[in-house]
Amino acid sequence: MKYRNSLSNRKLNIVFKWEWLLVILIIGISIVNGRLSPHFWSYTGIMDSLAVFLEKGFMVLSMTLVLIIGDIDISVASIVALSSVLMAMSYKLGLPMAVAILVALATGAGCGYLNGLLISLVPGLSAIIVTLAGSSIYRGIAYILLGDQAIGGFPSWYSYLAWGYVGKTNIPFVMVVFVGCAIIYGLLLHRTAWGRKVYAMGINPVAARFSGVPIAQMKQIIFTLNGLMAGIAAIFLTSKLGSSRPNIATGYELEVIAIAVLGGVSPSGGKGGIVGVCLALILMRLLRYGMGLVNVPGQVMMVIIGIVLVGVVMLPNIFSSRGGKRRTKEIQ
Amino acid sequence: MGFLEVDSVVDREDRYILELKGISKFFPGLKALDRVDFNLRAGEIHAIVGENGAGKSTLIKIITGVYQPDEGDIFYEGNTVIFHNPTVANRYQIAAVYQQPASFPHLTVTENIFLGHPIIHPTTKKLMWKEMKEEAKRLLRSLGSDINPSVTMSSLSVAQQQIVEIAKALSVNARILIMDEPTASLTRRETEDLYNIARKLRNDGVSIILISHLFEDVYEIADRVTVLRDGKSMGTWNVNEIDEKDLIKAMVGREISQLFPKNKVSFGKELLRVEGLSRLGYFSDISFSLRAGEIVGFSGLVGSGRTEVAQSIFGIAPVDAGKILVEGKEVSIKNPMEAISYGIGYLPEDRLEQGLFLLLSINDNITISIIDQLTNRGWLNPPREHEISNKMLELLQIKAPGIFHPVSSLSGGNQQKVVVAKLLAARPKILIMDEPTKGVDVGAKAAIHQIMSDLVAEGLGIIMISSEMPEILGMSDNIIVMHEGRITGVFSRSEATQEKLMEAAVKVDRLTQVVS
Amino acid sequence: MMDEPAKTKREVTFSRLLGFRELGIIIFIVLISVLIGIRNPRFLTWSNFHDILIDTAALSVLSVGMMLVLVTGGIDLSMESVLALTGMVAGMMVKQNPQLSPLFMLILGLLLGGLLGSITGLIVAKGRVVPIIATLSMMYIYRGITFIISGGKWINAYEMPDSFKGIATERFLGLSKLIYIVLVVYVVFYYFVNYTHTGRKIYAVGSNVEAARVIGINTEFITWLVYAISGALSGLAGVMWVARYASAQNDTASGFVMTIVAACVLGGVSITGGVGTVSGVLLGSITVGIINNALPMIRVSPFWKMALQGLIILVAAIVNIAIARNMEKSQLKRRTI
Amino acid sequence: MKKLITVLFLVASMVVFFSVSAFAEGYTVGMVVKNVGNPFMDAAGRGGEEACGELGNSFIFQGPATPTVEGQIEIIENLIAQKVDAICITANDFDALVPVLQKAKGNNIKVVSFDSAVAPGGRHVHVNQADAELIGKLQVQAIAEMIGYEGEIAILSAGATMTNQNTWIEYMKEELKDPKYEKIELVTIVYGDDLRDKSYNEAMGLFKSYPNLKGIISPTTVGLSATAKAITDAGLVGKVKLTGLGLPSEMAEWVHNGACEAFFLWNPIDLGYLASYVAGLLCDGTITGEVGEEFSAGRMGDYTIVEAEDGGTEVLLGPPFRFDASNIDEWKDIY
Repeated sequence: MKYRNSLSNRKLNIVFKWEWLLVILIIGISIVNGRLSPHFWSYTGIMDSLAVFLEKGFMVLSMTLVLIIGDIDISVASIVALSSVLMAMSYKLGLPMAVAILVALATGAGCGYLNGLLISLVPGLSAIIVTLAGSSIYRGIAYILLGDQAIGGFPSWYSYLAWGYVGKTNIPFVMVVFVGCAIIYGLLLHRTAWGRKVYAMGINPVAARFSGVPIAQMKQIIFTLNGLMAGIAAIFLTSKLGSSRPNIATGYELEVIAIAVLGGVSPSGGKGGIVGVCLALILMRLLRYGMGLVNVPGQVMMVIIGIVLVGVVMLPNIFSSRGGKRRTKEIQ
Repeated sequence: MGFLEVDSVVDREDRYILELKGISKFFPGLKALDRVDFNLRAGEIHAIVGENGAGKSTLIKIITGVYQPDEGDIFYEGNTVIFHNPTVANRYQIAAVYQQPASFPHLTVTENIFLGHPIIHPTTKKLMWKEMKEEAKRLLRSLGSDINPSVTMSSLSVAQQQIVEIAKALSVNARILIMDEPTASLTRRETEDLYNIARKLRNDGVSIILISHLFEDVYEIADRVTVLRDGKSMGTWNVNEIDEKDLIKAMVGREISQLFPKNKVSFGKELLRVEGLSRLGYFSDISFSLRAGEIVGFSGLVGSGRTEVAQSIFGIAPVDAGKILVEGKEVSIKNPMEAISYGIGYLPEDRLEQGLFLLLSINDNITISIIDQLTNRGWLNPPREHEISNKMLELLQIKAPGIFHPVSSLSGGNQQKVVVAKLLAARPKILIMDEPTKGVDVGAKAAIHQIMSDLVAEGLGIIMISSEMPEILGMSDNIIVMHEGRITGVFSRSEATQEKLMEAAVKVDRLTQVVS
Repeated sequence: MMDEPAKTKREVTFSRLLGFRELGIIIFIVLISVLIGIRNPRFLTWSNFHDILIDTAALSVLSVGMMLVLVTGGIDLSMESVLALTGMVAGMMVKQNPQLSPLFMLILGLLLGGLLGSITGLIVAKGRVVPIIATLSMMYIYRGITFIISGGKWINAYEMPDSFKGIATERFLGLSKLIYIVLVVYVVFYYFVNYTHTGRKIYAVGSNVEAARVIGINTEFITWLVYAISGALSGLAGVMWVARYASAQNDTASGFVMTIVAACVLGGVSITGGVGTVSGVLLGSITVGIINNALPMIRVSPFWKMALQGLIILVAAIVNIAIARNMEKSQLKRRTI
Repeated sequence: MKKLITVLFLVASMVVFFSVSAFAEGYTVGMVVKNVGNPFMDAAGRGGEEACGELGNSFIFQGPATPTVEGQIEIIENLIAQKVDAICITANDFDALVPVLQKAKGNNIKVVSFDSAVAPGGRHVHVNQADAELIGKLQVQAIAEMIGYEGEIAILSAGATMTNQNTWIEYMKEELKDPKYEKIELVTIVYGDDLRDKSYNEAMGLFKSYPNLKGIISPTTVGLSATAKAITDAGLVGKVKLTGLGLPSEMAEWVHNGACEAFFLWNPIDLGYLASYVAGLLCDGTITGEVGEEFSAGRMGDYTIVEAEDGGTEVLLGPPFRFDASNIDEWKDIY
């Protein structure tokens, strides 16, 4: 990537190396998985297992932007639930499925817009509080609307979204959509002026404002995008489940944030990229898939994922020298 | 503060309270200090001068125990000592007052003074707030200030915070007090007060290390001066034995021809007109105009509303009343983006906080304000960006290995220049420069003044906010003085004198007013 | 900031503002109590108030720990898992050794929780992992360990001795013992935060890390300490929790951490660090307790509860900011001459 | 590079440590429960393992860490990749597992649901612990007896979205229409989400909102024991009666102190045994899951596949078992 070169500096170099670290980890885990389970090296198996994870992938893409500008959004899982419920309800009310899908997208974007509006409109109201409250409110609305009901019975083509394959190949349809989204996000973040501003905001929001970066507007867009991606996730998740309920996607928000951080995105802002988070997505999935194939219990899996997460994030800190850190300060 | 035993004059000449011999400090890829010698007598004010990046801060951090030297020895009253950490240095009664008050904004004045060394009940280990508050009050009063010790630090002005910092230093019965650019954010009047405090402390036997860019400071109060250049010590002189010219030569290794190279330029059309601008609580009824080729200087105390006016024109803070006209057309500027689109550029006072993206490359910093114009329908267009960045690098003579290096790898002066480069890259017609040479060494200062002169010659208009009287007098065509949010004086270049400006700036001095 | 030092008469604006902030939440509590009392008079009885205090006991202990972490600018998501793990260990121990004294179990909870919190603290302070990720990982890990050591089994009421369950059920001078535990915790931490050097250092680190380092504060130690304390208090709360519900499960208190954060936010603690008082957190916890207690009593549809709770947090946060803004504005008005 | 090797080594050793190979003769049956670390589910797993052992099949026991349908889907995908022969599942959602289970069926995997059913399209046969109508009826009868056929009662359920809970509650309402219960009034239904603190709070809320409350039915294990604890703590033992569905191990204490005189449950070990046995029989072709097929299930005796209310087919385990002071001590250490 050419842009990487223009960003060449010590800290971003680490990010670059980080991606190689992830690649090596992915290879390592694949080898270990292959030795442990005879079922691992199966093309369909790996493809399907990746596909099963991808609705989180959509959310990771936009969460990356949110984290890069130094914010956080813990309401995404609830937005998924609300989008799904509204989509199902509008289908049940007689709207065509295609329109219902648009309803899901609009709901997601609308919730995200609301988050962004509150955060940028009320200075001092931090993203964590707004989205913490939002996570209760959005799922709460889903409960108010649907109560203890579930809505299913979607048209049969709708299940193709999550379960179908492209043509006669073994490539899941959802994966094609995801790769498309990932490329769009990659270009947006790394190849456009807008993406440059995203990084600038994360590195120094005050200087960004003084440099004419429209902070409020950018936040608005990024949170809306995050909601929109939750809407997309809702469409695929609902298709996967074949029905909608207010309690779907519970706990997704922390997993999504964890994957983004594993991909080299710093929750304090300014660092990370799309390639990294995509690799982290694959890494996390293969880790879980491998453990699943040898039937590691769910709770034990959590322990291992926790260890890997904290271990991988801690590694560069342990090995990076203290002096280097001080030097940056000194020169300032 | 009379902790010093009575010494004979001869003893004072020979015995140093603090002596550094052959101190070196290395950082990865950088030799910050190279076998520096430095000594400090009891009861003297010893100035350390040098360009940015000369190693002054590093030296201070070694004396205060923040860093440990890689080579060399430190003697305290003739005995070798090792300052492992700031606490050890504190034990030797060494205290520092930094340029940017290193305070705790959320905590009270009392806590800021005593947090490092609280008064603790000997048996219960309970913090004795009442006693600390009393002591804080006493210390502040001894400095001629009646700041309420129970208010939070964030509610004080910069000058007041500085006084709290000095009180903090006094509270440890400091025998060595380090003042890092103490007058940089102060107005003339506040500076005077500070000088008096410093002299008083010296007479009480405290040794003061003064770091400053301003020769005024050095010649006004220092006894001796040590010059650092590129991490090396260039020597120590008694202040009355070295003149300004030689001092500059020692600092920069060359002679600086002219400090305020202001050429006479004929004014063109009116670029900016401000009428009755007001912002609740900050300034009211501000009117002035700026023509092409003109430098309008804004003088006044820190906190008199100069910066706020500038920021409101730049769209950072909203105004409650008034009109802004750019080239005769009334405009409404709601954010910096719009200001930039009207051709207004703003050089913020706090360059690091408000102007720079340390982790981004020089190129990315320079082009960030105009990145939208450099794209190919939104897509980045690296060759065009690089062309502009390289041009700026050349124009401002920024010393950098290349445009792809991060700004954090540059020296302070060059970082400042990058902010200017960012500003100029946007090709503004109206430039607002807030303390353009604050914290800049003489060499860079002259360069910046030269650039300003060149810019107005090209037909730009510049609004310059400065607390430095010679700069205001030397560079401005017209001078506006503000006091407590209002314009209290307008002077042309010919009629302005230091006395007139001062009179307008200090109607009622409220240096130590309490905010409540 | 400081509760105590700022309490003299003739106070200055900022501390008055803080006093006002806590007054704000008190008014909120009174208002909501009266409104609920109108719909169900039993809400305003002493016995119900006592119940609310008992219900809030574990939460208020946890909030103090969370507050200290938030004051340093961090967050501790692992508290709920430490609670579960400690509770499980305590449950297993009293099952094996019913003769163990309840006091010993509480101390054991503190120590074990403190140990678990120390590990998290080390990862944050020494490993320099961002708090949200470090504590998220530890949340997974401790929850998993709870499962592994218990083998997925629960500890049930009949397996616990009465003395242990008595921690929650027995009363002393008409008040539940749990309330005394909370009182002790609050008195200790009120003193710790306001009158000990270490306590104030926590605020210094949260207010300005660099400055704290310059005046010789061991910032790594302080960072480690707040996680160790939040762990210890989670451990204590774990024992209280298991005794109260007479059951130790591996999903005990799952998802509870958001409630703790909410209590802190309601109590005026700033997520960005430096700001938070012990008394504010207590009020915040009680507010959460009242909301939880009141919603079932006024027969709100269960489907509305979640949205209402979210709305209350949001409104409280906005009101807090609005009050601060208003004060600032009146201050500015006074300044203009 | 050194750090990478360390990481790889760590990961490898962890995976090796936790891997349990399940290679054996016969078929492989995977049991997917609502979540691991739940005693009821563990007991079902024990039964399932027993049946597989008898039939010479190998047995995999799996469940997500938290009871979510997403976690179950992931596990089912993994089981498909492992090419198991049958899946026994107790579903976290009636509908949402259908697509993935259809994929499993497409891979020639037999699907048996038990305890909590999946929709007919996603299964071959359901092993029903007890007739839903009977479960509802028994609980209403029990509470009516306890309170003397007169007064206010309430229901404390688990999640508002749980199908089996809601079905039982519907049948309870149905049963209450009988004239002999005319003096009994069902005042409210509240939800404790199977969280102990929340269920406890809800129970306490009930006592305060309804001072004349005479009885509570809680058809969920966590809810039942939390309510019993709440009754005890509020000093209402004997004043507010309680029944429902619960685990003997959890309820022993409360049966002894009188907070809950009697409650119901089926034997989860038997349930898991039967489900796993049926799965084995489906694999070897003894049965296909059609209505009317008869088979013998080891120690459990003979069963017939019948039509289920939801349109699919099911096997009925038998009536729920009543636990009270007379028999609780026999069972409290078993499950």
